[in-house]
Amino acid sequence: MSQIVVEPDSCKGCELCVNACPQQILGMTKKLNSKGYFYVEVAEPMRCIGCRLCCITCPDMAITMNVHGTMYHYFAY
Amino acid sequence: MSQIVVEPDSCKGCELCVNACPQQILGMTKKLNSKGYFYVEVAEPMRCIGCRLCCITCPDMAITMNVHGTMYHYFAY
Amino acid sequence: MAKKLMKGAEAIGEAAVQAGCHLFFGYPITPQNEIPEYLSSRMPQVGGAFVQAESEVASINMLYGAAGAGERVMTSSSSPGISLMAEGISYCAGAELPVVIVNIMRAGPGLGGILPSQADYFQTTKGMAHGDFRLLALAPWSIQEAADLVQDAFDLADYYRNPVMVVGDGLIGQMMEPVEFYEDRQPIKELPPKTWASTGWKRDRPKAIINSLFLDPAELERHNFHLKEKYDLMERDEVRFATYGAVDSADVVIIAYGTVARVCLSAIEALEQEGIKVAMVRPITLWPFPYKAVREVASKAKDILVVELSTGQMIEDVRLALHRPRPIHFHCRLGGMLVSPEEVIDKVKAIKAGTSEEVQHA
Amino acid sequence: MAKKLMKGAEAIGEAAVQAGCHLFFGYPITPQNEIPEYLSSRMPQVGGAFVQAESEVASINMLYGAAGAGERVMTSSSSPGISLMAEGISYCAGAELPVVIVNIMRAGPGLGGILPSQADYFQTTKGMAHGDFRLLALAPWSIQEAADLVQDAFDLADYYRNPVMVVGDGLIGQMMEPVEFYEDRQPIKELPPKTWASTGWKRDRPKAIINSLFLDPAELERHNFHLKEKYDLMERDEVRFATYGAVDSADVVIIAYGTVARVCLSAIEALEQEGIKVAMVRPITLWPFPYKAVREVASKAKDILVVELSTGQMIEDVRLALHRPRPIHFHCRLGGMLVSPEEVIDKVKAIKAGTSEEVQHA
Amino acid sequence: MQNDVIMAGFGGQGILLIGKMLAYAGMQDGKEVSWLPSYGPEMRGGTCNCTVVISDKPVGSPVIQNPGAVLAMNLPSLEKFEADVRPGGYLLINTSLIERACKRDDIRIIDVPANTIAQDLGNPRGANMVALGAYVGATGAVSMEQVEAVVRQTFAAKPSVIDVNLEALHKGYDLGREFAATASGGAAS
Amino acid sequence: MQNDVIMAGFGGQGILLIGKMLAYAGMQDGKEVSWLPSYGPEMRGGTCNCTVVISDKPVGSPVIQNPGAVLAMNLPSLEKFEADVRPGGYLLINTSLIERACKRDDIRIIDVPANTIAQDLGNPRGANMVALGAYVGATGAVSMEQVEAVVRQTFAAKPSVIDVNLEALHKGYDLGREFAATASGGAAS
Amino acid sequence: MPEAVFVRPDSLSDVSTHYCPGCTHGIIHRLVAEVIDELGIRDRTVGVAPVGCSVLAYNYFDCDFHEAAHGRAPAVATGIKRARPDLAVFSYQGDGDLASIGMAEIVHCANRGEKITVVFVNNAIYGMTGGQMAPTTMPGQVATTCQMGRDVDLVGHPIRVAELISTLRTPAFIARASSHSPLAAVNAKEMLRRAFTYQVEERCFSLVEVLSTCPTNWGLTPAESTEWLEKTMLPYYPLGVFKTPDGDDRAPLPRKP
Amino acid sequence: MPEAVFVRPDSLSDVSTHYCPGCTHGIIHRLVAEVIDELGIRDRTVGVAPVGCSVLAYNYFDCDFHEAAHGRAPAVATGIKRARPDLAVFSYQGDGDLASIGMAEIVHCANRGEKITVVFVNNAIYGMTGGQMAPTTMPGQVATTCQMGRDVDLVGHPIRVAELISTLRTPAFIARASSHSPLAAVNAKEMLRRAFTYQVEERCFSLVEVLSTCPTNWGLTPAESTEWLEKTMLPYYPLGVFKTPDGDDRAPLPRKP
Ligand SMILES: Cc1ncc(C[n+]2csc(CCOP(=O)(O)OP(=O)(O)O)c2C)c(N)n1
Ligand SMILES: Cc1ncc(C[n+]2csc(CCOP(=O)(O)OP(=O)(O)O)c2C)c(N)n1
Ligand code: SF4
Ligand code: SF4
Ligand code: SF4
Ligand code: SF4
Ligand code: SF4
Ligand code: SF4
Ligand SMILES: [Mg+2]
Ligand SMILES: [Mg+2]
Repeated sequence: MSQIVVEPDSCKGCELCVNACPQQILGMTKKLNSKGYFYVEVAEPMRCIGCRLCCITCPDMAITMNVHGTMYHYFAY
Repeated sequence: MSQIVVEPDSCKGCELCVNACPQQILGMTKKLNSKGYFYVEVAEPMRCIGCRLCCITCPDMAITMNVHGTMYHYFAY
Repeated sequence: MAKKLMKGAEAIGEAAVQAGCHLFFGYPITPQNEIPEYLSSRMPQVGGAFVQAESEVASINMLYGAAGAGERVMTSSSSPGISLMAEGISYCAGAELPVVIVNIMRAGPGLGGILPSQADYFQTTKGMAHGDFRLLALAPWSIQEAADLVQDAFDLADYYRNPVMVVGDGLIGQMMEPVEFYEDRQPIKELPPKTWASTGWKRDRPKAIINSLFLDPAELERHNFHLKEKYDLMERDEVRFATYGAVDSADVVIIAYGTVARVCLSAIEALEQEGIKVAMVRPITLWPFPYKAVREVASKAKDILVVELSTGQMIEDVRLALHRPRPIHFHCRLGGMLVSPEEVIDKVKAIKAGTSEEVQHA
Repeated sequence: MAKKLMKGAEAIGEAAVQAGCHLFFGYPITPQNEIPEYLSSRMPQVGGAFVQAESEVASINMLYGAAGAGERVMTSSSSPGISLMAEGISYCAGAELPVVIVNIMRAGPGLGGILPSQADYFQTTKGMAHGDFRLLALAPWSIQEAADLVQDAFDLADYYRNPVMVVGDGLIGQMMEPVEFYEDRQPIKELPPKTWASTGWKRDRPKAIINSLFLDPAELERHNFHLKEKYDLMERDEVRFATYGAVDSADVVIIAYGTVARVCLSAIEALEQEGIKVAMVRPITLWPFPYKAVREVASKAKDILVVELSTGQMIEDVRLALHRPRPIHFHCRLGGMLVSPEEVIDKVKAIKAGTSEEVQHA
Repeated sequence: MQNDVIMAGFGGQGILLIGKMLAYAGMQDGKEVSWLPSYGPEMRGGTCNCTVVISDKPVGSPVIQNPGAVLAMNLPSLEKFEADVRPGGYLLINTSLIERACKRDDIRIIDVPANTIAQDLGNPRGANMVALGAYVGATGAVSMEQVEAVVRQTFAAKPSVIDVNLEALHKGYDLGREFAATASGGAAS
Repeated sequence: MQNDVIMAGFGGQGILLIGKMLAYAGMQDGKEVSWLPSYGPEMRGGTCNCTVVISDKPVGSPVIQNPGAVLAMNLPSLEKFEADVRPGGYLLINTSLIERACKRDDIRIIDVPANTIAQDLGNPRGANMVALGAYVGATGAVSMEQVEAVVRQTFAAKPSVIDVNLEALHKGYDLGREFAATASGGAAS
Repeated sequence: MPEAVFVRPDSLSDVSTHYCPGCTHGIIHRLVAEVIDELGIRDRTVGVAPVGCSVLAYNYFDCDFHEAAHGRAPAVATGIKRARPDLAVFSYQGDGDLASIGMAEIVHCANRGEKITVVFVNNAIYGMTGGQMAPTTMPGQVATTCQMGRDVDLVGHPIRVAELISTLRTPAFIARASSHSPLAAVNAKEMLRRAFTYQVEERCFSLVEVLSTCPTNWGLTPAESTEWLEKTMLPYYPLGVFKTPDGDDRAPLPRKP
Repeated sequence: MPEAVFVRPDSLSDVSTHYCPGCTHGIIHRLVAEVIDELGIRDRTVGVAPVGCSVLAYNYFDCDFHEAAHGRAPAVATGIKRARPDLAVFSYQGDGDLASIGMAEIVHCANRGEKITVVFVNNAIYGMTGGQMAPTTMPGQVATTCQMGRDVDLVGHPIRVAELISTLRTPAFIARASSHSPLAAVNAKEMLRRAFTYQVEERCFSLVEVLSTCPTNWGLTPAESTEWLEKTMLPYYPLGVFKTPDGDDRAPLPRKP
């Protein structure tokens, strides 16, 4: 199972990941981070399919991913 | 009939015209011109077919051409 | 025209248009981007042309072409971009072309920073490029003066057939102040028609060749002496400066130009209130430098203080102005830091108190 | 090694190789083509690289790369080409890179001519480019000295981490004279390893960043002051000059550099035979200028004569050297014309006879 | 007489605009004025600020180290400039975005909940107008008449927003005047 | 003692080469030397020349306005330089290509039919060697021994031409020596 | 134990960039860093930063760096590589930097076949200086020096760098990729991997043009920027491989003699 | 009465050039002058001379002229044309001038679509400075800075300017001709006529690359030079029209996406 980790202070609130997520499970908080941006959060972590599209599209390395157990990689990256 | 006119002091003796003449009627003098070059002369003016290849190929405008009467132009130039 | 609140960069652009310059070639660089930006929409309005060149090297050579064709033309840039124009400016000087170049100086060397600086003083006044030539260099201290000097620059360039440079710092580029343009402005010089320009040869004048090449050294020597005579004339006729404060009885005379001089003027006024008499000579032409004015005012003052946003490049000219060794003090900020009135006040007080060190010279 | 008769350009090229410079980037320009030509075949012999750059702009930036990677590197050019390097040289100075640049000066401004000149004096010593920086500038007067100074240039560049320029005129480039290279040549400075160079970061030192950008003005100000300190050190430690003739009792002291000084020396010897005592100070470093030497020799002489292939650019430094106003005379040839010993002799006699006009100064 | 002020805040808060409007009003009042923006590295993403000088005499230095007033629209601006205010000068704090108070007691501190007021007026983008009004109200640096004229001119292309902005301006102005009235000779003395 | 000479002619006549050879021989003789070519606009198509200085002391000016000798290999060279020869100096004229005589009577004029001699030796490209020999013979500026060594070295890659060039050199040398012997104290005095 | 499958590459410093929110410079940085890591060349890599928004790249990559003069990164890279052929050298350049002022340097660097890698970030604008027109700005696109939109009749059409460079005869790897979507980024990484590999194998010069967004100067949100890139730029700047070192000549032939 | 059918064109000054014997710069000068005469634009033509052997072109053409800095003729021409669109402006440039130091200027001038005409004389060498390698020097060709012959592994292959420029999208007329034989010259003139005509019609930028000889620096006689050009240069530099203003796009497409 994949686990998405958002580092709030790295996020600039661009919402690119929100648009990229095929599961539509990312959304913006209503809180400002230390840089003054509304940052992203994972609304329904359980529905994450581990596609890493959010990670790949984030310009600011705000999202990293861990997996528990084996995972099928959709594409070499 | 075409008439080739060589201006000796304009000639730099490069011999390009000599090579260009289809009638092979141009040759180098054994005299030096004012610039210190052996210059070109028309050996057999009567055989000139008025093709202007010598004029066209001369980098130094040393050869000009006059025609008497009508002349067929081999190519537009 | 009525006074308008304008950004320096825009006032400079508008001044060019008002001076009849309908051609601008330039390349973006901070802190003067607003000049090309303004002119990119303004030039078409007056039937002129704005071209964003591929580089500063191209810009100056476009000026060379346009000026050679007899038209008024301007470019603007900031320090690194001006360095790239060095060869082209030397060509313009060699071919005696009237071009106007604006340098909104930023801190260097290299990429440096984008904040205000005056570290291009030597470049402007002395060795910008190879060969024996000079730029007439005008240094405004306000937006109004920037607008005025840009207009004068075109007249001077045309009159002398020489590149003229207007040098400001980032403040001149970025600041807004009220500006007035005068509708009936007349050229400050009598300008003959440009019969030397290459405008198509109709056999009514000698063939126009815009050129700086003279393969015959004797001819080039004559050309060099001709240019030198022109520069001598400029030195005689075009020196501009302003004086402030107690020029006849100053404890300290400040030499400063551009926005730094404004800061110094604030300081002078504050010092006056404390009874400390300070005068100032503000060079308006950096070249030709107001040697005589500096010498005269300095001769009546006890001490001399040079204030600059450079490590002291103008000190050499101040020293050259003086005919006998005099104590020179120096205050500077570098790298985009600005001089404050408070610093100048402190420095003047230190000079008076004898706690300021004189500038040493080899 | 035995003496070899070498063309100046080749001697300069070989000197670089002898100094351990295995990289040359340059662009052809008369009168120094023989430097790149020589090195195009010489560099591969020593396992180095010769690259004919697409322009002088590219050349100097290739130097920036190679020097940043810790290697000795050189370029050469002539006046217009040097102007094109202005921005890049400022970058090298800002990033504190040791590079060696040879300028075989030709007459300007613009395309000018290809014959000898010294009209790039200001460019070399003062305002070559934007920002506060200085070049250490060495001016040989013979081929042997050119070879020696080029080798020294590399040591000085490395020691100070600063661009060093070797300036000659067309004669230095084209002339042949005997040259000797010494096999056991040692660096003239103790040179620390280049731990600052970007050679791949193995985590055994701080990350190497070759850079002239400092967006924080306070940091850039510190950097500017750091550079200034370096230049102060050079002014203290690196002044080079030579004196000739009757330095203690001269009627006239000549200030001249490069091949012009040789011409003057011929004149001095001839004048000596006529009982006219002339001394000469020959600056070998144009920057730092030998102010003290000039002042001292000048203080003992009646008159001062500056001889130059420019309209008098060095006069400013001579004037700065003197602490009190002194009569300065001037002789020059321009545009590729050369000064002859006969002209110098005549000028000295005119000075003695009181028929030479002093240089006027604003 | 010289009034000088540094206005500072985030990039999007319209700081440079109200600075320009103030300078413009000063010019219309017949005063000498200068407006100087910060530019440079701090611009992108960070804060921006401008310095406005309004004076009876030609403006000396357009750079003011110790201004007579600072308008801090966000926290970083407060931290950067609070120490610089000239003793006896004004510090206007946008309390909507700044939670902490100022520690100085030698200056006149005006709390301006600019965003809150603007929000309340249904004009959330008008916080800068509120702040401008407060500055003018407190200092009287320029005439309100001219500021109003400038507002009308600035938004001439979008007449719909003129009134709401004037409203915000006045709310701020009242707040500033009130402070000036009650606190005059207050903290500073 | 200083010997200086300007050698001048057409581009293809090998002038720069004999100048270098002279300088080289001087160096091998233990003298100070300099060799300076003309470069510049006159080069292409036109004439070329070089100045060689051979001296006991370090060479002062490598540029000589009034040389002790001029070698004129063609007419333009004669016209350019004949007036410059120092009174009492040498003017070597390649009479094979130059028909007119020199008008000066304060210098020593040596007629050197260089091309004719070379042609006669079956070595038409050796005219420059004849001229070099004549200069050395007349002035003794360098030792013939060293000149010979330089010739050998110069043509080391083409041994076949060494002897013919040495022959040309000697023909010229003899001519020069003869002149020096007969005319010494001649025209110049 | 969870396995970290997506983490910051070693070659990317652990600092926040100065790039605007949504600016894809950040993505491209990460892709380059990942490739450097994967090839194991971090400790012999030297980068060259341009003048442009990525001028501070030296702060973001964890390797030695040079900051080059505007447009001259290919010359600087040439200097480094010729000095130290054992290093892996890449330049990272914007479109103003590479395609405007630096056109001569990139053409000649490519043509000499310098064994370096160029990462060319085409965002159709001058980002750093505040949105002036670039040589790559699209027809009709508004910029501060073409406030009515780029008028191709006055200033010409956008320059396609990959196409231009691929006509040079000297063997090279030339490709265009994009960064506007995750899948585009995956492809961009593949292109970058090939580009660096060709260098490491000492085969040839390589250049990857990567289309990028500039929400700030385009005046669009990051999401709108993505869309604009796709709709406007992609048709004009087709993605793909233009030239490989063993491919044939790509220069057009004359139409008639 | 004899009719003069081949005489010095009016636009060519009646002076002898400084070019070496057999140098085809002279032919190209005459062709340009003839075209100017034929189009009747002599009194509104302004030429721009480069730095190179043709630096003195202003002495040879009977019209107003600018002598430009090395490589910058296209920028100078841009300045003239923008200042005075009524003038017919042409630049005359060598291969070192245009293809080396001036690469950025020619690409951008062409890409802006400046309505000027460029006569580009490619003689595969730096003539004026004494025979250094040019970007157009042929593989194996000896030059003073590649004394063992051009080594393409070290310095790359020759640049084909007509091919490179014709990939730009901006409408233009781009052709390559030669001057090595009379018939080639006749064709070159045709190309030049079209190039100037497109300008006079205010249609587009035009550039004609003309292959030329440099007997002096090639170390060959003029006749041998002709032959060398034909055998060595022609196969690599094919003659013909590469681009016309109404032709389609000539940029190569990516091979695979
Ligand atoms: C010689 C010089 N000219 C101009 C500039 C100003 N300048 C800095 S970055 C830049 C353009 C940046 O655009 P681009 O290369 O597209 O990079 P981006 O910011 O879009 O990533 C310019 C013109 C400079 N620093 N130096
Ligand atoms: C800035 C600058 N760099 C270099 C030179 C020297 N230079 C003069 S002409 C030339 C090259 C000429 O070659 P090309 O353009 O091919 O013309 P050609 O002589 O072959 O006709 C060079 C490098 C110069 N004058 N200015
Ligand atoms: S890994 Fe895929 S599914 Fe999971 S949050 Fe990211 S984009 Fe959505
Ligand atoms: S892409 Fe990254 S920076 Fe943008 S919103 Fe998502 S996490 Fe934040
Ligand atoms: S016109 Fe033709 S045939 Fe007559 S001489 Fe010339 S080339 Fe020969
Ligand atoms: S082509 Fe011209 S220059 Fe050459 S030999 Fe013939 S006439 Fe003379
Ligand atoms: S200005 Fe544009 S390119 Fe630069 S960081 Fe911002 S979004 Fe990116
Ligand atoms: S050097 Fe070459 S290009 Fe120049 S004139 Fe001579 S032959 Fe022509
Ligand atoms: Mg960009
Ligand atoms: Mg050429």
